[in-house]
Amino acid sequence: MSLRVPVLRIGDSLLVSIQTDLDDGSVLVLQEDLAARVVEDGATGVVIDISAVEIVDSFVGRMLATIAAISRMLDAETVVVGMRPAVAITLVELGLTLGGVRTALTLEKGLKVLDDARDQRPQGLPDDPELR
Amino acid sequence: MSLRVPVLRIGDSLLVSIQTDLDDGSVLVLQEDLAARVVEDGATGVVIDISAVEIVDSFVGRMLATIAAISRMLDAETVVVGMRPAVAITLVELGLTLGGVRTALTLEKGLKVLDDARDQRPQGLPDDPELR
Amino acid sequence: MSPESAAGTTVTVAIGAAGDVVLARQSARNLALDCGLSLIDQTKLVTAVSELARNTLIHGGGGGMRASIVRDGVRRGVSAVFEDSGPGIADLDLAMTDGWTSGTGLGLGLSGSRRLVDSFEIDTVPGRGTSVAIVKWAR
Amino acid sequence: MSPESAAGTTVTVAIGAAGDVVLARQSARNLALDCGLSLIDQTKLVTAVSELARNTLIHGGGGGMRASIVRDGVRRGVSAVFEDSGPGIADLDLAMTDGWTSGTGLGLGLSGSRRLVDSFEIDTVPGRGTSVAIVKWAR
Ligand SMILES: Nc1ncnc2c1ncn2[C@@H]1O[C@H](COP(=O)(O)OP(=O)(O)O)[C@@H](O)[C@H]1O
Ligand SMILES: Nc1ncnc2c1ncn2[C@@H]1O[C@H](COP(=O)(O)OP(=O)(O)O)[C@@H](O)[C@H]1O
Repeated sequence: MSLRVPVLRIGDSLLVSIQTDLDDGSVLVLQEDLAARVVEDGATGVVIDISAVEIVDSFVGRMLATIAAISRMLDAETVVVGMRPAVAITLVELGLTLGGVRTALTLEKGLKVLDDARDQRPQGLPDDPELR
Repeated sequence: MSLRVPVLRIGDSLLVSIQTDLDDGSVLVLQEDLAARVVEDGATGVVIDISAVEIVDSFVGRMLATIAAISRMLDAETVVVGMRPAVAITLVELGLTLGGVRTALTLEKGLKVLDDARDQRPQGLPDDPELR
Repeated sequence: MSPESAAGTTVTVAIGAAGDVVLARQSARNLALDCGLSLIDQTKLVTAVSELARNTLIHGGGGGMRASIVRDGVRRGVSAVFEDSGPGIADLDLAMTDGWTSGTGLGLGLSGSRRLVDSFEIDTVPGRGTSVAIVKWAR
Repeated sequence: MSPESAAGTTVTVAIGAAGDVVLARQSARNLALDCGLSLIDQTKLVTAVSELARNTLIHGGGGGMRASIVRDGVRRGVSAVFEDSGPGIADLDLAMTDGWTSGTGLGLGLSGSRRLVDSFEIDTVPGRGTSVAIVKWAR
């Protein structure tokens, strides 16, 4: 019954756009697919577009934090783009602040964040990935 | 019964490739061997290739973080290369994010990271060795 | 707007698999739209429903949700009641603590969803089951 | 695939030295392969086994692991039970807390391995010993 979310490629980055209301199983599959693709494609960035996502509960919130942590261990940076204001407000009230997850307002800005991170790679990678 | 993992040299860096399932004693011996060799050889980089490693538990995870911290104090940079996606996913779920450990997908990329770091050496040394 | 979820009607969702949590979210969203909840209140309600439906499935071993539009004088709101015949909760104070989980979750479902709604009532009997009733009023 | 670890068979590993933790990992891995666990589930199971076998050795003063393929209707999975006659765990809630260790570990063995498997049961009597039973189901 689970839907598989397509993982696209833009330059050195992977792009995932969540367009449907995913069940928990599909969320876990996405997490695994992304980890596999970062390694296969040698991607240095992951963009997760949640502009079509109406709610982010603790399960999906954790998935975002987990993808960021996994990607970081595989030497890729993750940016979550397009979070709706109502989703951000609700997440904070729920108690999740997604501390370790980078965000950007739009896809363009997210790709820019990754480009900039790439330019600075040798100097030092961001660290201290906390799950919350 | 403990196996000794060979420490190779490539240019100014030391290379260790973990090919077998090591017991905890061998892991500690490797840690000590590497620290000694960094000083003896005046190495400026350490590459630990874990592409053949099927699981990283908290003991090995800590060893990686400890080697990175020790090397840093001895003025060498450590890069862990070849982590499998399943290992990255499992480590995050276990609760270890290896914040202070630099990673790269392949040996080539890892050596490149060290080269770039070497070019920038005069500016300042990386610090902030965190165990997790 | 779906006619099934008009005022006065009760929507029932059996919760026995991961897909039913998605259905519970969608039903709550339809009711929230019918009821005229603001976008932010819709989002809060549906998020709370998602957390509680997952608890019904994971911790309660399955059960169901009944949701409807309710009135209180001129106010309208969405009510949702989750019920299971699972193990119940032995220490409710602990379970309501931010970050406490008996399993592998983040432990924010109960405490967090209580913050997201206007009324939150929980009734649990160890060995018998758990019921959680929430209401979100339109402002 | 080793015939010893076919369905129905139980693999027993005595855990008395560091090398036995390696053996426990390898036995669990063989069972996971036989049982058809996905690569990720294999990795999670073997990692949990490694943590628990080390606990049996270090904290329990040695003991053993019994592992086998189990069924539940059509589902198949790998079960592993760790037993020791060590000091037991006085405060289990504390021991299950992320990062808490009475020794020099990272304190992630119990809490982390619980997250990695589908079922995790621990039974401990201070002064008598500890037993931890885990199951990972094939998806
Ligand atoms: N319907 C339920 N039946 C039994 N126990 C429950 C139920 N809902 C919640 N609990 C208990 O309360 C704990 C906290 O729940 P919650 O705050 O939603 O966090 P999480 O679901 O992430 O564990 C759960 O871990 C579980 O032990
Ligand atoms: N088999 C055991 N026997 C006695 N005590 C144990 C056992 N397993 C775990 N413990 C206790 O629980 C604590 C937490 O265990 P764990 O989470 O695995 O972390 P760590 O092994 O790194 O200390 C241990 O430090 C120890 O005090």
